[in-house]
Amino acid sequence: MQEFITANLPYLLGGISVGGQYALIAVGYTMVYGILRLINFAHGDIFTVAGFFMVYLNATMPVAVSLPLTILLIIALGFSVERVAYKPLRNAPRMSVMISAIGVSYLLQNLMWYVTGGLAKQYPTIPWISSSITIYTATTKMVTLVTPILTIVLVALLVQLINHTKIGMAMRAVSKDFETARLMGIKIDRVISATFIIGSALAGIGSILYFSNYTAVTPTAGAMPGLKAFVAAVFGGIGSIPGAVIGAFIIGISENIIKAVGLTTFSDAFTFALLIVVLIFKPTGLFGEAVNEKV
Amino acid sequence: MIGAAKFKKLFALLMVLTLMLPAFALGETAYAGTIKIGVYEPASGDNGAGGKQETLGVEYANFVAPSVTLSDGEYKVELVHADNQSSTDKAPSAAQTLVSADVSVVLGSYGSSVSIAAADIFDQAGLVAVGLSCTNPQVTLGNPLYYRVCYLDPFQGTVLASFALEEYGAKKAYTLAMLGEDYGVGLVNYFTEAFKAAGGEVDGETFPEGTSDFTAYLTTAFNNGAEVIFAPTSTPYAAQIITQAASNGITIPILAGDTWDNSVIVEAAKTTDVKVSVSTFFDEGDTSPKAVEFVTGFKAWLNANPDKLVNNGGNDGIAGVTPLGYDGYMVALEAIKAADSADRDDIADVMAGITYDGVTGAIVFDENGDAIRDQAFIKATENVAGTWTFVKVQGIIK
Amino acid sequence: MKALKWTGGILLIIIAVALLVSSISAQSDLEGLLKRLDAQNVVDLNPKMLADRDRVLESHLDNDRDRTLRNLDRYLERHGDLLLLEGTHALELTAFRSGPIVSSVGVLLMAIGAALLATVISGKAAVRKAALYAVGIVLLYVCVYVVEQIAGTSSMLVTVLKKGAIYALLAVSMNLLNGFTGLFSLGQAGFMLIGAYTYAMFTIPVESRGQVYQYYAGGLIQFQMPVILAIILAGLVAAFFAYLIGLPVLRLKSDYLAIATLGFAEIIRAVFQYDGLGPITNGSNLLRRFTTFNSALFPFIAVGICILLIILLINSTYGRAFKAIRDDEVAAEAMGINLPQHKSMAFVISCFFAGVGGALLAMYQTTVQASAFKASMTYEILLIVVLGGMGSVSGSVIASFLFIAASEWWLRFLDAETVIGTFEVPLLRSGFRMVVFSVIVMLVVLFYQKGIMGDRELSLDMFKRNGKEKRGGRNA
Amino acid sequence: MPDHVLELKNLTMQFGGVVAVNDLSMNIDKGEIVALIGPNGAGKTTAFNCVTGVYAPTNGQVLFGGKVIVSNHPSGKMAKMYLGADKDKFHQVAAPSPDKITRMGIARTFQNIRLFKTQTVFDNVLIATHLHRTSNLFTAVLRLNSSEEKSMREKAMHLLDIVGLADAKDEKATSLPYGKQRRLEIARALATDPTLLLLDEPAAGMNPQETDDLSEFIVELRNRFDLTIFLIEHHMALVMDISDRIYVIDFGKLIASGLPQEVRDDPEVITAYLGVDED
Repeated sequence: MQEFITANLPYLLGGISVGGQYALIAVGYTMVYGILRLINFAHGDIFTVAGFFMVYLNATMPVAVSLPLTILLIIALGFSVERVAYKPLRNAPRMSVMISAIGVSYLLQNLMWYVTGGLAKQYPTIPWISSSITIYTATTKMVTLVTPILTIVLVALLVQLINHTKIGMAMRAVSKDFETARLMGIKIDRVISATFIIGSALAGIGSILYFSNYTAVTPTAGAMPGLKAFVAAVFGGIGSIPGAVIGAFIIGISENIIKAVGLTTFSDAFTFALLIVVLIFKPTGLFGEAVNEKV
Repeated sequence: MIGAAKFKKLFALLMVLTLMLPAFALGETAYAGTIKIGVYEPASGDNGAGGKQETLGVEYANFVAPSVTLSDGEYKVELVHADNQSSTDKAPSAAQTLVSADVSVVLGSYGSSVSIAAADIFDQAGLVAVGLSCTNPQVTLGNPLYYRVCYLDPFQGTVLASFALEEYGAKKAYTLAMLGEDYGVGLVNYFTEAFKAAGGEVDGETFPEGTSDFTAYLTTAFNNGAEVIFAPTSTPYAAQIITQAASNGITIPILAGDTWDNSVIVEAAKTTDVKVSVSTFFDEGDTSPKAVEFVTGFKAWLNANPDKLVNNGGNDGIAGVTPLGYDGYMVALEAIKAADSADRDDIADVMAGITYDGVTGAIVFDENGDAIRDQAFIKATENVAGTWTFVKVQGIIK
Repeated sequence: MKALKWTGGILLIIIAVALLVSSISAQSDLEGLLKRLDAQNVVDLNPKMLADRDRVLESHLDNDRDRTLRNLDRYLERHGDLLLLEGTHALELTAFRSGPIVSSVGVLLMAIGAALLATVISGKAAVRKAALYAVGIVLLYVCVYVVEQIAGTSSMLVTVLKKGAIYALLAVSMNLLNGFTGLFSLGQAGFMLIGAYTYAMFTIPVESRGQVYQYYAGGLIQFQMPVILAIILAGLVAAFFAYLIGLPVLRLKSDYLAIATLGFAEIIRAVFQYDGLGPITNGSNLLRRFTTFNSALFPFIAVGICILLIILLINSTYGRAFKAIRDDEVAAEAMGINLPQHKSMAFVISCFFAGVGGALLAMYQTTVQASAFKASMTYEILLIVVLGGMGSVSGSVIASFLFIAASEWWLRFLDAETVIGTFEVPLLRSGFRMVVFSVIVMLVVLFYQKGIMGDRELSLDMFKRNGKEKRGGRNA
Repeated sequence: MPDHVLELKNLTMQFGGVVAVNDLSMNIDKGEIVALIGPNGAGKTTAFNCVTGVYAPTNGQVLFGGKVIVSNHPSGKMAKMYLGADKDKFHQVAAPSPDKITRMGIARTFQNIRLFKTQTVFDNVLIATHLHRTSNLFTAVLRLNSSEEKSMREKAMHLLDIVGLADAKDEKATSLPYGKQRRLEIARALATDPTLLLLDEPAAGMNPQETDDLSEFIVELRNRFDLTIFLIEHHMALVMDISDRIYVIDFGKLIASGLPQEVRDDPEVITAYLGVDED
């Protein structure tokens, strides 16, 4: 038994840590979808841009300055993406808003290509998080432990905000019924901006954790984690924050188990297969509330 | 307010038009004419980084030799770029761009699959193409007009297997390649063949595209007791593998092919105790006069052009593919001189007989159009200073 | 008036036949023509001239018209002074060069003549309209053929036309699903991959299978299928997979359906790249050496037939059922439309044409590799559908030509560093093209929300109706 | 005595803890116009939806022409929460989807109009003829069914004539005034050749004049197409004028039934509608 643990501990740790990082991104997807019914394709790229901000800022500033500045810049980016690309399309057909999201994702990726030249950049080592420690027999980085804890704390804070603050109530109202909320005098644009700000901030934190674990930052580094996080959000029931977090952990851990078992060629394919199976039995995801048409 | 909507539409159209304003090139006219050479390389997509470094080699060669003298006067040599976005569905139109820009010869591409994808289009146009760093045999196999100045996967795979056996005396190896990338899968195939032939044991995995978490693979390698890891992947994955090997305390030596000969790998391996050794076409430490002249000249040129520096990843480390770009350009000039014309069919006739003593060694083409190469430079990362150190010149142990 | 039409029709047909006969004869006897040019057969003394002449005849034999013309020009330019190029010979040379154009004009006249006769015989409005459309279609194909002859089959314009046509079919087939039936699917790339691989796997000649399947000892499949059969098989296999995945997935609501189909496409890609299936799919390696087309007419005709079928479907009773499902599923079901059956039908048909489109794309690319069929390819097609206008076939067709031309041809100059005089244009270096392209996409989506055509169709009666439509408000 | 055209046996529909329709039993005979009335939220539309298969009822049966078409009994979680009566009276379970019920000959209109908004008036009705097509996919696409297509179009034009919308044939369905949209929905329902027509508040939002025209129109339809009509309506004038019999429900329970004048004076109905006067 002891030998089994030493062999598989790294997989489990890796799974939990990547699960946490997916969770921080997935929450962004779920919140934006809950409010706007929009799959924010650009969210994965905002995650990558956060990585590059950190690389470029840290080259000239100490970590204590570059870290918060990266979060601020990412929030500004998330906010402006919403104002430029989604606000004008407030009452456009849903498909056009989707294309606008894909357009922003294209734009961010190609801008990163153009500015960085495409070569992988080494993510700066953040003093405390990236130092390595050994748990039992597996050596890994501090970030593997920090991620799950930080994720749960942040999500708990967010759930408190959603349930017990004015802006939180406004968000819940808007996600339930967009038009009526607007009629009730809720300033829609402010609520939506707040959603993007929170979503981007969490994605920024997620990217710091993610890139200190996987330190090569390339323009398309955020594409796959973004997609996995979205799958996690849908898997957990899109629109429900706890669902997104739990979905993310399940996907993170199952992905690593697949790699341990040795079927790695299909680890990504397995994630999608898992999603399709769940959707067959629970068409709106694990925790999503079944929305039935009012006839 | 109708006015605003109208204004918004006008403003949008104006913006679109200015961005598409065609730039007109007015070159000077000191020459008898211009000969165009096509540069068919990825500038985006997975191999974009490597493609840009290879293009730098060609651009530096064009800087060193901007013209060629034929019997009827001196011709200016102009480069025409086409970005194949390192994907086979974008390759045809990029290749077509060069064919219809009536270039005389095409250089490229970094990445075997896009080169193979363009082979038929160049062949149909009677246009000679010179592969610079694409090592998959199928680039030249059955494509009469496709030549190549670097060695092939079968050679590189076997050389690395020989190195693993000689240098580390390894009995068990673990291989890692990206699912869907024929370069990596091909190299692993030849490495496994050679390694097993010498009595070694090999197992390995193919990871899906976009993977960043390699801890699972490295742990499997460690659990299987592998004495060497062979991971011929593209640059971004290389950096992930090295840093995660370091953070998980795995010190199994890592071997890879030419795609790892890049400043990103040295930077990733810096301050870690991960042993990385790479087979490549060229080594900065090579003391032959041609090599030294190239290294000093290229670094000076690179530092003089800031956006060239960005394309090289922000430092003046020379990637293995850059000198190949240089030699490829020079071979093209030799062919134009030998054919004494810029006409594609004439160049095609003389191409087979071209020889050139390049920075990466003597280039002579065999009947298949591949340069006859019987040795590869092996270099390893020096993790304290963060540079490459020359290890040895490795041939195939018979 | 009738008599005039009769004579006009017959006259046109006679002229057409004459043109056809003359151009075909002019094209056939190249060797004789070259001999007549070189009466004193100077060629025997001059080996270089002989080599050039043989090159002309050799490319003429394997009827590669582009290369024949190129070799002929070189031959004349090099040895013009030794040949008799005046008088009738000059005329014959131009006849040879313009042969195809003359014959295509002949075909056009034939079509107009036949249309005229048809309208005279039956006189019904429907027949007149059909005749008008028929002539319009023949005109389109003749134009494509003439453009190809003039610009050369391997010019950028013709290349973009070929890929544009194929993407038009892919966009229309995706529009059939997203635009007409309201089923939001992102699985297009997966079914294109199935189509492309099925076609490629079955049309590689047996003798080159050893070379293509180099790691798998020539692979399992050891026979070659004719082209048309392979394309249809490509569609059928894609349709079969669509039926299978449709069963569990079509019940899902829009966004869940999107992510489920996206997931399915990723699964297909992983399966086709898997080494275990190497003997069949060649694993991660390229499939090549399968039969391809070189003239642009082939994809245009194939795509034309498919889009015609889709238009016929959309305007049939089943098409109306699909539109009902798009507008209001509950009401459609209340009107007796069996939702699962019709949704599955729409999904299977759309994926059949995606498979056919995938096969045509394989022929255009001359090589096929699974790693190219990523989600970004589906987004590209979705972009075309939305830019063209959801629920507008002509919108998708127009948008796909514009999209391919813009992204792969017109904007290429943005990548090359260009120096105007001594002033180096600042921003232009590799990668800038894609940045500009994404900005253009954003602008078009932001300011033309309903796409170029909205949900209107480009048709002859549209111009008649335009007056009326102005009164009724542009987009109701 | 021939079977009833439509019969509801102990029909109950429970959403979570709320019982929308509670043990409703009623029947309609051939050629009758029967109205189901009751205050807002009494469960009228829910009953309609159980008959037309939109919901599977929690308990009870629906018979059409004597044959059981919908039947269910509380099961799983609902078994425990079930508040209604006759819990295990029905064992058979049949929950056909709405299109199968329409195919049997029961057509319906909707309380809040559900027209196909991007389609023209003519196409809205034409779509409903799709149900009785004989052509399969290939014959339809290759236009080998031109005779069937012609008869479908004629039928649609004929129905538009009857509802008086022939001139608005090419207008967009949603651009019609409210009353006309109601008539279009009825024409669309008729295009499925029903024997039983369910009208869900056809007179909602109409002025008195339009309501009078509508009541004549419904009777005329019943006679011309030999229909049986099951009507939900609030306009008492209309209900009293054309209904043969009336059922009244309140909070999902049947509180009165019978001829129009009997129901009008029934004290229970008055209190249900007007509430008890505080004396």
